[in-house]
Formats: sequence, C-alpha cells, structure tokens
Amino acid sequence: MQWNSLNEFLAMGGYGVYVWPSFGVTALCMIWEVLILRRRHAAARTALNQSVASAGVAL
Amino acid sequence: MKTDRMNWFQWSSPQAFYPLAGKLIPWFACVSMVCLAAGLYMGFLVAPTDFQQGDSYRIIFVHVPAAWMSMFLYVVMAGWAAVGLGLKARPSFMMAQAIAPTGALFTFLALFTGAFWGKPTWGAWWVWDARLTSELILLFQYAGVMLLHASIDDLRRADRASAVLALVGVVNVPIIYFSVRWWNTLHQGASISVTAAPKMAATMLAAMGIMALGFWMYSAAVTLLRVRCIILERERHASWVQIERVS
Amino acid sequence: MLDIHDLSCHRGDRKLFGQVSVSVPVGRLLSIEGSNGSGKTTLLRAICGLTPPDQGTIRWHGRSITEQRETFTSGLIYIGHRIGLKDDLTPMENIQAAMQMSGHPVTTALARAALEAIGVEPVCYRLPTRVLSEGQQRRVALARLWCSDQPLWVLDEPFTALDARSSQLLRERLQRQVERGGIVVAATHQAIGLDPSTVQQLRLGE
Amino acid sequence: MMQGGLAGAVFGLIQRDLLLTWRRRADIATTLLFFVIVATLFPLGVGPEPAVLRTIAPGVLWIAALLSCFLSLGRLFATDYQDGTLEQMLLTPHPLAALVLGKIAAHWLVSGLPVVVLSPLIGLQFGLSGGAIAILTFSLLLGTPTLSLVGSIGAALTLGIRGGNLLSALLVLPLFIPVLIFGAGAVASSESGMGAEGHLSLLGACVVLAIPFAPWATAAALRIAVE
Repeated sequence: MQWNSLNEFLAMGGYGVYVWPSFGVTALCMIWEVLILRRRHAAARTALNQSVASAGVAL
Repeated sequence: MKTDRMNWFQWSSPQAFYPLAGKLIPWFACVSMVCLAAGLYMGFLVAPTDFQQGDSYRIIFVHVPAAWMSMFLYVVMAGWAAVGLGLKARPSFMMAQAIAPTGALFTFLALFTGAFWGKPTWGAWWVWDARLTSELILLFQYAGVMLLHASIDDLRRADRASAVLALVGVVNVPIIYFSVRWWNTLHQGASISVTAAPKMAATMLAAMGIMALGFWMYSAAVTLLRVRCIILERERHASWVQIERVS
Repeated sequence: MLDIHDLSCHRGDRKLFGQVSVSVPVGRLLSIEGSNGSGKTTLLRAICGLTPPDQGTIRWHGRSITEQRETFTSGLIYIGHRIGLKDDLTPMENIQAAMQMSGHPVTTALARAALEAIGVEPVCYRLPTRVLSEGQQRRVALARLWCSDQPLWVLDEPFTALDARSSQLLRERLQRQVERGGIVVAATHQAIGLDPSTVQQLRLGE
Repeated sequence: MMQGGLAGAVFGLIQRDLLLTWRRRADIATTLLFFVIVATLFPLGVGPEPAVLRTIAPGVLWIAALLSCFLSLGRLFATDYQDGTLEQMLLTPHPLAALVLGKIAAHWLVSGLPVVVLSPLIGLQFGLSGGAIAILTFSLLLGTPTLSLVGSIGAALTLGIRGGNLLSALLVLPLFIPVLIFGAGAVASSESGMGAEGHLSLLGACVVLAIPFAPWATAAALRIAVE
C-alpha cells in the first residue's frame, strides 16, 4: 500500500484530475446504461400486460 | 437434416430464449461486480506507481479493458449477424441489435479515457495514432449499424441490412488499423511514438485482466437485459407473450 | 407444374395470408383474386422468389425454386406493379435492354413485332418512354410477352390501364400461352375471360 | 450487338447505363462541377500560400474526388429501384454480383474517370510539379474504382430509406478511409523521396480485394432491399 492519506490517494500523484474523471465517467455510463435498460424492460412489460388485459385474456 | 433445423429453431426461439436470458443475468451481474471490485482494489491499492508515468497510468485499468471490449463486442455482434443471415434465426439478429449500444458505449469510453490518459502522457488530448483512429472509426461504424437499423421500418429488412453492414465493418477495421499505421510511419516525428508499450508489473497486468473480465461479464449481463427488452417489444403480438405471464 | 405448398407471409406484424396451397399443372392460368391489401402482390413476389415466404415452399417441376434459381428464372417473366421501364429509353431500347439482361436477347425486328402485337403505335417507338401515357407504358412492358417463350408468366394486374382492344390482344396472348403448355399466374380484380377449363382460381383474404 | 449469356447481360447493362447517363448528361456535369468547386474552396479557405497549397493538394483532391463519387452513388440503384428494373435484375438467371459489377463499372466510367481526367488541371492550380501530378492522377485512376465498388454497398443498404443519402454517407465514408490514406499518401511519399510504389501497390491491393467482395455484399444488400 503506497498511500499514506486519503488526500494523497485522491491526488494520485498530481494526476487526480485525469484519473478520477476517467473512472467516474466510466462508472456513470455503466450505471446509467443499467438503469435505462431496467426502465425500458419495466415499460415493455407494463405495456404488454395492459394490452393483454385490454384484450381480455385471463392471466 | 430438415428436422434438425426445425429443432434448432424451436430451441433458439425468442420464447425459449427470454426466460433463459432472465436466469443468466444475475450470475453475470454478480461475477461482474466481484471482478470490478477486485480489479479496482488491485488497481488502486496493490499495483505500484509506475516509475515513468506516475499514477496517471492507472487510467489503463479502464481504458484498455474498454478498448478490448469495444473490439471484441463488434466481432461478437458481427458473429451473431452472420449466424442470423446464415440460419435466418431471429434471436441472433436480436442479439446483434442488443450488443451494438453496449459496444458503442465502450468505444466511447475507450476514446474518452484515452484522451484523459494521453493528455498527461503525450501532452495532447488527441493523437492521430493508429489505435486511436481505428477506435474512432469503430465508433462511427457502431453508429452506422445502429442508425441503419433505426431508419428501416420493416424489422426483417432492418435486421438483415445492419447485419450485412456489421460484416463489412469487420473487414474494414483491421484494414484501417494497418493503413493508419502505415500512414503514421510516413509522418514520423509529427507525433510521439506510441507503439512502444511500457513494461508492466505483474500486478498491473493482473488488475487489468480482472477489470477486463468484469467488463466482459457486465457486457453479457447488459446485453441479455437488452435482448429481453427487444424480445418483449418485438414479440408483443406473439401468442406466447400474451399467454404466459412475463417476468 | 407449379406447386405452392403451405405458404405464409407477414408484413411487419400483420399476417397477409397463411397456409396457401395450390398446384398449377401446365396449360393453366392461375388467377389470384382478393381485395386490396390481401397480399396478392406479395404472393406473386414470393412465387418469383423475390420475397422469401415465412413458411412453405414453392416448387417448379418438382424442385424448390431456391435450389434451381438459374433454371427457374431463365423460364420466368415477371411484370410487376413497377413495370421495369427506364423513363429515358425508347420503348424499343427498353425491350431490348430488358430481354438482353434476362438472357433472351432479341433483334430489333422482333422487338418491333412485339410492340406492334400489343398495339403500341409506331409513332411511339422513337420517343422516350416517360412521354407515353400510362396505358401505352403498360403495353410496352407487356410487349415482353410476345418476345420469347418462357414457360412461366407472373403478372401483377396485367389489365390495368389497358383499353378494350389491348385487353383483347392480351387475353388472346394469354390463351395461346396456356394452350402451348405454359403457365400464367395473374393477380386480377376482374374475371380474365379465358376458356374456363384452363383457369384456376385462388381467393386470398378469406 | 446481340449476345446471349452472362457477358452479354453484363455488357448490355453497362451499355444501357451509359446510354441513360448520356441522356442525362447534366448529372455528370453536376458531379464534375462539384469536384472542381470543392477543390477551389480550399485555397480560398487556407490562403494562397504556394508551399501550403502544394502540401495539402493531394489530400484536397482526394477528398473532393471522394465526395463527388459519393454524391453520384445515390443514383446508382435508386432509379432502378423506383421503376422496377432492379426487380428484373434480380430475376435474371445470371449471378446478381456480376450484374452489380457491371453497374459499378458504368458508374466508375461516368463519375470516377472524369474526375481522374480533370485532376491534372486542379493539380496545376495547386502548383504541383509534373511528377507529383502524374503520381496523383495515377493514384486516382487506381483508387477511384475502389470508391465506386465499396460505395455501392452503402447505396444498396440505404435503398428506399427516408434520408437514405445522408445515412449512406455515414456508412460509406469510414469505408473510404484506407483508399484516402494510400491515395493521398502516394504523392507525399514520393515528394519526401520514399517513392510512391508502396502506396500505389496498396491501392492496387484494395481494388483487388474489393472487386470480388464488394459486388457480393452489394448483391446481398440489394436482395434485402427489394424483398
């Protein structure tokens, strides 16, 4: 372990401005993708169940 | 021969695929999260500081896996496209369609993190290096495949046309890589030589490999999630969707 | 012998037709009837091999058309809704270009004879096709039927925009085709008016 | 000129397309004028410094050629698709890829070749030396067929789509990059004393690769578009 303090860790030897945005944007993009897909899946399911209900098919 | 194919079709029907994908997603997601956590731990806390680049090199723990995934996913997408064209199997096209956005996302991330690595390393956000340029073209090609699919109303035609385009792209990317490398040797001196890979410690390599595995599993989970959305959206009139309660 | 077995086609989400099965022996005309949107054109295109059906097979003389594309297409004339004429070419050039491309090149004299046979006025021969009326253009397209002896004709609404005299000429031509052992598949709104013993009917959309 | 068989069909198709372009001569003129105007814009944009112009000339000419080729690609199959002759093309006993190759050849003769012929003039405007002009023209002669070949894939894929022309630019331009690099690089390489043979042979390799592959992909795309 080469970090003596949290500040040193965040500074990344002076490269913090480059390192953290890279990791941050990557994490944000990945989380955002998962959230969007879960919403899309839920929407598709609701739309489907509504159309089935309106068609009068018993589930 | 004929009956074999019929069975294969039944097995690979969206109806069978939908619950299968649903069962697989949690596994991929778990493995992915474990790998990403372990990779970040190794990358930030175990791997030593690089004596040449300082700590800026740690960007490669996302950059290199993202770049690998962007290319790997393109090849996988083209593979599904080829299977779809060859066997006329709809789930293959759905898989190809589901992979494209994730591949494009990783391409974008590879470019973005590449820029943030390039600035402290080479002093420039962007260098006309063979790898960066091919990565950019790869992003254009992902965009082309997705836009072509989106602009054709008839789904069957959209599937097959974008599959042909994906296959053409697979041939194009290596040609571009080599042509840009060739082009770069001609303009030597204009940019810093970026082909020489820095010597890496074993822990660095291990962290990178684990991160790549994490990204891989993430892609699998996300792709399956997306393919489930696509199945529901496309098959909403099919009787199995109407009768079975979808979860 | 044209065999259509268990054919189904979709357009998007909509089912056009399903389980269409029909056998047409040589010397017959199959008239495909049905309202607008019942899938007549799609069925014709499937028979030609342009639109692969979702299900079912089409056999020509016992073999699937996809297995013998070359033999099948060399014996086929298809005149579709889009009639396949270039606006900027004259009727003569159009016929010769079309026949050359389909592998049955014709002489100028033969092309002229074909145009005369369907009643295209000689004054039109040297004009670009775009200045002709719709009926005249359709007649130019139909002139291909007089040019060679392909055994299978697939015609989409062949009587559209034809006047009484041209309709009669076409009817006679179709009769001769079935009499010499050819097969005609035609989508129509109205009865074709051939010898009833040589006509088979198929209604779509019921 | 009456010939049966595949050769007859392909040459007949080339002849027909050439005749059609001849009846619509204005279309070729538009493409050529576009090429000239694009090339003319560059000196106006970057300034008339002869040294700068000499350096950018190969790239400018190549990009102008690429854009003008692309401009005419939109017409390659569009009219055939609209008037139904494309369906007829699919229903011939001949392999579709061969007929497609014929159409591509006709397209190159009326859009690529005139650009090649005109390029020495533009080269002079940019102050290129005689040797450089010769290499540039030769690289265009060798490279523009690849543009027509590869571009036909995009033209076929976007057939009948609303806004298809713009979309096909997005699909096709990335495919043009290797040709652009080798073509424009040939002149720069010979100017720097390295000789243009390497670039020119790679351009040749591109065309050799594209001749069997591109018509085949285009034929597949056309079948998909027509069904």
